Amino acid sequence: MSYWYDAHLILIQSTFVSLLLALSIQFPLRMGVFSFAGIGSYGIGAYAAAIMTIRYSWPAFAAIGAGMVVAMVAGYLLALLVSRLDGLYLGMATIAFTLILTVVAINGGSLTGGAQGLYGAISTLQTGQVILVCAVVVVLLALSERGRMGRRIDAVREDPELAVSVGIRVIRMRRMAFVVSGALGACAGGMNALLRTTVSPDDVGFSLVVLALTMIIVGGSRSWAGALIGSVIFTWLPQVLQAVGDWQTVVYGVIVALTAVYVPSGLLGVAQNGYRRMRRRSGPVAGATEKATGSEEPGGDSAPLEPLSEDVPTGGTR
Amino acid sequence: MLEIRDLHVSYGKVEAVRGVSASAAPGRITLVLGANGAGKSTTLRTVAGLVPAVSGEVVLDGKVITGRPGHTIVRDGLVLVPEGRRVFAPLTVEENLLLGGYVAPRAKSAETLDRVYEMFPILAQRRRGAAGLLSGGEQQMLAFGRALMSSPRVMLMDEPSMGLAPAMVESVFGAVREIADAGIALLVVEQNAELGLEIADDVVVVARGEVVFSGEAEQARSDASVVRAFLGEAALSQ
Amino acid sequence: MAQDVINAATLGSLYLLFALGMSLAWGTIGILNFAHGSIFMFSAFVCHLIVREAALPMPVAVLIGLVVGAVISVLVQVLAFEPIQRRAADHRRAELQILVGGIGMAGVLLAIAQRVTKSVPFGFSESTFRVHVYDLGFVRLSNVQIVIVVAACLLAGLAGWWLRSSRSGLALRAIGVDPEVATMMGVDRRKLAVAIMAASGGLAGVAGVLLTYYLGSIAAESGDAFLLKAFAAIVLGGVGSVGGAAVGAAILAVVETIVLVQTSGTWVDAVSFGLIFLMLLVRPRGIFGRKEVRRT
Amino acid sequence: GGPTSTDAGSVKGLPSTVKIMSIKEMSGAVAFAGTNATKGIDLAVEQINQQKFLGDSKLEIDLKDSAASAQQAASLATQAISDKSYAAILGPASSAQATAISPIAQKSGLPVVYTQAGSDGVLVGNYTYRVTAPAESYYQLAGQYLKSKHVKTAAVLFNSGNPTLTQLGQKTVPALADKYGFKVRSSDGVQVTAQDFTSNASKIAQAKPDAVFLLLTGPQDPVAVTQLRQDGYRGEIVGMTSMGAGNLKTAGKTAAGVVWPSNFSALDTNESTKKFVEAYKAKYGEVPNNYAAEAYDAAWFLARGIKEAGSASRTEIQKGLAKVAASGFEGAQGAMTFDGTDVRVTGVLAGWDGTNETLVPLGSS
Amino acid sequence: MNTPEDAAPPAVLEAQDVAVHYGGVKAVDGFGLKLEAGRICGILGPNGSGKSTFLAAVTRLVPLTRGRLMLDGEEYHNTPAASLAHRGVARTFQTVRLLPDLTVLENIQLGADLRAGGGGVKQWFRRTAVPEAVEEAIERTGLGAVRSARPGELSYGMARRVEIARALATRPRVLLLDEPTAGMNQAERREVSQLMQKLRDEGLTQLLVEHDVPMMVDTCDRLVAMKSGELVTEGAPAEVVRDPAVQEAYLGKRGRNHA
Ligand SMILES: Nc1ncnc2c1ncn2[C@@H]1O[C@H](COP(=O)(O)OP(=O)(O)OP(=O)(O)O)[C@@H](O)[C@H]1O
Ligand SMILES: Nc1ncnc2c1ncn2[C@@H]1O[C@H](COP(=O)(O)OP(=O)(O)OP(=O)(O)O)[C@@H](O)[C@H]1O
Ligand SMILES: [Mg+2]
Ligand SMILES: [Mg+2]
Repeated sequence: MSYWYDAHLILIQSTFVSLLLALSIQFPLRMGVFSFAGIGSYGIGAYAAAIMTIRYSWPAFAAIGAGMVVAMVAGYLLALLVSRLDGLYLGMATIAFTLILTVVAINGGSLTGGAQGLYGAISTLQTGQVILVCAVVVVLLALSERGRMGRRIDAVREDPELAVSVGIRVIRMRRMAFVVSGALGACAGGMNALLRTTVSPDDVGFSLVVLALTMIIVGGSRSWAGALIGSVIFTWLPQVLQAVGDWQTVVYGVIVALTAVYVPSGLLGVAQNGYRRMRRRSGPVAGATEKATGSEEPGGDSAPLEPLSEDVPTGGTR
Repeated sequence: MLEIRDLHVSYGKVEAVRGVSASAAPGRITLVLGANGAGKSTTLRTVAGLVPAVSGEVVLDGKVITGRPGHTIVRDGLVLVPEGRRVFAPLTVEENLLLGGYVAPRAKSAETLDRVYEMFPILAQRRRGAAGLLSGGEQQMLAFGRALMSSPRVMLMDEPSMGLAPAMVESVFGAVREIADAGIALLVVEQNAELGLEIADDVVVVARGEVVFSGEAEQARSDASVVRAFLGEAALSQ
Repeated sequence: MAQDVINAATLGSLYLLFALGMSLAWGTIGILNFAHGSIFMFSAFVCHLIVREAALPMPVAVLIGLVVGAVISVLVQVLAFEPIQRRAADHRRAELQILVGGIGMAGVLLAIAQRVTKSVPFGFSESTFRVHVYDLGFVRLSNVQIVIVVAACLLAGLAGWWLRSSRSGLALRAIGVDPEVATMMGVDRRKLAVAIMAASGGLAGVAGVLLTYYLGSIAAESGDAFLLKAFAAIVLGGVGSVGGAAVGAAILAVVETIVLVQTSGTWVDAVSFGLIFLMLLVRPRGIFGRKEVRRT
Repeated sequence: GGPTSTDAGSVKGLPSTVKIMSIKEMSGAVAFAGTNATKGIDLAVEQINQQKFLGDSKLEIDLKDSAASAQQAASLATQAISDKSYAAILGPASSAQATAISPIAQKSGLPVVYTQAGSDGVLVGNYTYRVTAPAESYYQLAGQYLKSKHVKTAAVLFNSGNPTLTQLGQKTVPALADKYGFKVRSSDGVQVTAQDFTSNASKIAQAKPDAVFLLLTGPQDPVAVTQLRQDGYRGEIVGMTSMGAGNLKTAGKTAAGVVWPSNFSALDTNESTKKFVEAYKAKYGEVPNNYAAEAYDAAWFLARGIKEAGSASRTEIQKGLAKVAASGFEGAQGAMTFDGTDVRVTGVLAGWDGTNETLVPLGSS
Repeated sequence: MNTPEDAAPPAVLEAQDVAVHYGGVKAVDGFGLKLEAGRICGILGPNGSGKSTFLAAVTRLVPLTRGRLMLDGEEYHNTPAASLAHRGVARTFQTVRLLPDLTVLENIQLGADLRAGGGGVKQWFRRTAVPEAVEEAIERTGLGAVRSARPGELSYGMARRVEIARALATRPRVLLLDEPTAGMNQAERREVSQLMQKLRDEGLTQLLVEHDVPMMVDTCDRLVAMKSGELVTEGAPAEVVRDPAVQEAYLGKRGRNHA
């Protein structure tokens, strides 16, 4: 176990970093905000943490925190700017934001180390600490998926106008999405920079946008668990695919395409369906809560020609 | 002209239609009544080829059309005005209408377009505007006009009066009658039974996926159970 | 200066040729095909393999590119996008899944080309076509440049006319809005979707082959860089408008050329993406994009 | 070639096999570097084992594909570190991957020998070695060549996203200009992924400098050369090693006359180079390129270090490598000396004659 | 205007000279009305006369071209729409707008969430909305049996009731209903009408947009007729329906018989 742990330490660390990164895209997406600014924040966090560590020898959490603060402020300002954008237009604007940051990093001179990036960011950040942070984040996000907050987030995504009419301050929620996404992205970036001790402009770019998106769509876009599934798969897949030798990139593509096509609700959805089916099979008591709500009987048991017998859930999807 | 014979339709395990038979003949209006979820819309959608039938058949001009892909059925002269309008929101009013005439020859389509504009002047006014910006009632007119554009011989209408102001309902129903008189067979689903019965020739009442009454409109108007169910107690006491 | 104008026109035409196919599929049936860049590259790659065996003239090579692009694109549609659209619960999820499905398909094509070429650039040096540069004194202009600009204008015009004025163009846009009602109106949506994807892929193939002639060679990774540029051009112009794609491509090309000529060039992406960003702030649906139709 | 003197018999303290992990980019955009390097390594290992260079113990290579991802490379390195049966690592070619491996390897004391990986951050201590000399260390060959051509003015076009190329363009070439008496008139960066150099080419062609430095990546090279020539530029074109490895093939005749300083050329008349080239041709039926030569040297360097150490222990191997580095050795790249843990070679000036790579003799004009 | 014995109650919500123009389209053009406390006011008007747009303007979902909006005598035409909900104005939409992935219960809870607390961070994670408000709304609208169904499984009439229940769960003082009974049959309509009257008796101020004239006459205390974005006439239901201008523009032949 410990041998396995040591040998796969990097992948374990990367899984958690990817999880935070995926969440930084997923969180806004849950509110219907198609923002890739989280990737830019990843860059901000990575550079800020590296600079603070190398130049000023800040302790790990202070360095990461500094990046998070910068990214949150940047996220808030960005949210103010792009308040009128939505859908893929917003996606494009935030990709532009990310790419501009990359160019800035390349041209940042000695501060960012130019094309070469920064190295030697040696800190005391431990894997356990990374996991702890992820656990806290996941708990908070899991809470935001349930109850009041969960419903409100759903409303903002599905029908912002309706959301407004029940008193949800949609604009404020959207801004919050940018800020949270910035914090998560920067946290991921900062941790990665300190764990790897380096950061370079290569680390942040369109390919990372593509990777993060793939993770959450294949895993499941509505829940943190989906992001977790996605980050586990796409961190470990290259390792597993060593077995197929130099076909690995081909197989990787095939797997991504297949899951996108045949697993519409993400792997999380598949898992949930399987679980439900299992529970249903495991006995009538457990299955009782799942009882159908009457939609299976058109017209219910009301007498004919008495159309509106009370409370019978009859169909008709409009 | 149109014959629906013992149609059965299911959505997964849900049996929405369980043996509906009805027919529509040129120049006649067949009114379909029934409670929410009785299977009226499902019947119409199945006839139009949008939902597969489990069993039973639909015969149009002696040809069985069940199982044929939806887009081929319009070419045979059968068109559906869908429930809830479903106009193409981002397209202009005129584009919506032209699309209705997708299967008609161009010249014919231009001619019908003028007729539709004449029937609904507001549509002519808004021809270059996006259909999605029309008011609910205006959209209903557009959906109606769009269906007319294909110069159908059989027309299915799913709740054409929904959301229309009384005057407009009257003119739409007037138009429906006119269309029928021009020799088109009409099958109309309507919640507004009182009005529907006024223009209908035949009536089919559906409950829980089954036909519970079928006959001439006159007969339906006097059938107490139909009246109670669809016109309200007040009508009965009148 | 005159030379810069020619250069910008060529670059803009290249972007447009590439973006056109993507814009067609996206603006009509709502498929944002992230495999477009790979189809573009792969058509040129297959063409390269064929030209290596038989010295073909340019028109034949372009034709091969067109056919290969169309075939791959149709395959992607039938194998990936169509099943996604059929199964997806709602429109928005389908959109994202199509994006990722495209990414996967792109990965496969890229990996195959990389495997075969080992990422060494490939070209059509065996083709009978020779690049000829005309020196007009104040500008230098090559025959490929002329072909590219003419092809871009012609094809864009054709595509624009198709979508605006033909019945099938109208039907395609309707499919993008509500496929079911379109079917009700007599539109065979599967056939039309395959047709538009074939057209889109064909355009990618033509663009790939012409680009390879123009640059002399491309590498397996070349498609990806264009993908982002094309996406940017379409969004800048406004989705669903061929004219928008053309204007977007032109703006991008002009800006890049100016930055390259006036500065040391390391800021090109920052300036062009910065511009896109600003443009979107001013016009949130692109330059020619229509406002979303929404009512209370 | 192999070492000049081999003591037969067993080298004391070595196990029957010494296992090395070779982390290379075998798929993805830089697969060409990985596959060629692997060929060079395979040849070296074959020779080492046949010659019984390590006595009865055999060198065994465990090839891993890092698939162009730094994370994957680093992960493989940690696996090598935890699995004590690995004695050392032959590292990947990309700087991004190398900088991810170096700090971990250095910290846990596992020797790594890199090829390529030109970035500064790669060599972080005494456990990290590199047997590809930085281009700037032999780039003066370009200066000498240009001087012999009486070049007075030059333009630079470099890939601003690549550290090595940026360094060459922004530091090495200007220094060269001072030393060899020409002026750098313009210096332009292009993006990492740039594909079309029309604007840059027109700009340069109009300025008509005597020479142009094209410091670009392999796929960019033929395009930039072709476009420069098509825009009527007739002067000298100087590149760097990315011009080699068949990358100019698609440019064909248009690229004739392009030269580049290289750490390796198969045409080099150097004895040890010739031996390597012959053995390589015999094994693979093709001419080796620089990736193969460097990796071949890397493997031999490691073998020498192990022999010097007389032990498969990582710390001993490190000491052995240090000793070998201190004295230098003859390899596929000719005479190699070390500056710390970084190799230095004399280099050659390679050129393209329209169909083949050639050796450009210096001093003739 | 009303029956002489009660002096006109104070206006809870008032709109004056409201105009909403879209380019050349004058959807609403100088329309206004007063909602008196505890009364039901109805708007009649032909299709496209601007009723829904007016409702959208009053609830701040579309920007005003001109006009004044007042709640309890206080102007609110510059405040964001969400704060209006917090001040007790709830509405339903002409097309059913339910969240498809939530159950009926959750859809209704979404309304009650409004009253579950302020905007503080702690409140985000509160598990339940005001349960009494939800239960009450469910009971009122008779949705008990379908509480765990999803909107896709509901009949149209049921779905409309969920809309109403969601609005009620916000515990509003003012309720605006846009064609709540479209697509329902007579019996269902009657029930909605009865519910509205009961709510009125409990003091809820309501605005109703409907095309069903008999129901409007039965339900409303006052009617306002609108055409082309402008006011035609207002007053007691019976009078308004008899107004020749209204009959001409709106009712048609049959409608006149009703009046
Ligand atoms: N897409 C669907 N999936 C599952 N069940 C459905 C679907 N559409 C309709 N149903 C069910 O089929 C039955 C009949 O529905 P249909 O829409 O035909 O009724 P209707 O008579 O048109 O009712 P309404 O008056 O509400 O329009 C209902 O019980 C409904 O729940
Ligand atoms: N966003 C918009 N852009 C352009 N025109 C609009 C917009 N919204 C509404 N309109 C137009 O304004 C007019 C009023 O529309 P509204 O929906 O308010 O009418 P309504 O009285 O509710 O009609 P109905 O009874 O049919 O629902 C209509 O002609 C409509 O087309
Ligand atoms: Mg129905
Ligand atoms: Mg309305």
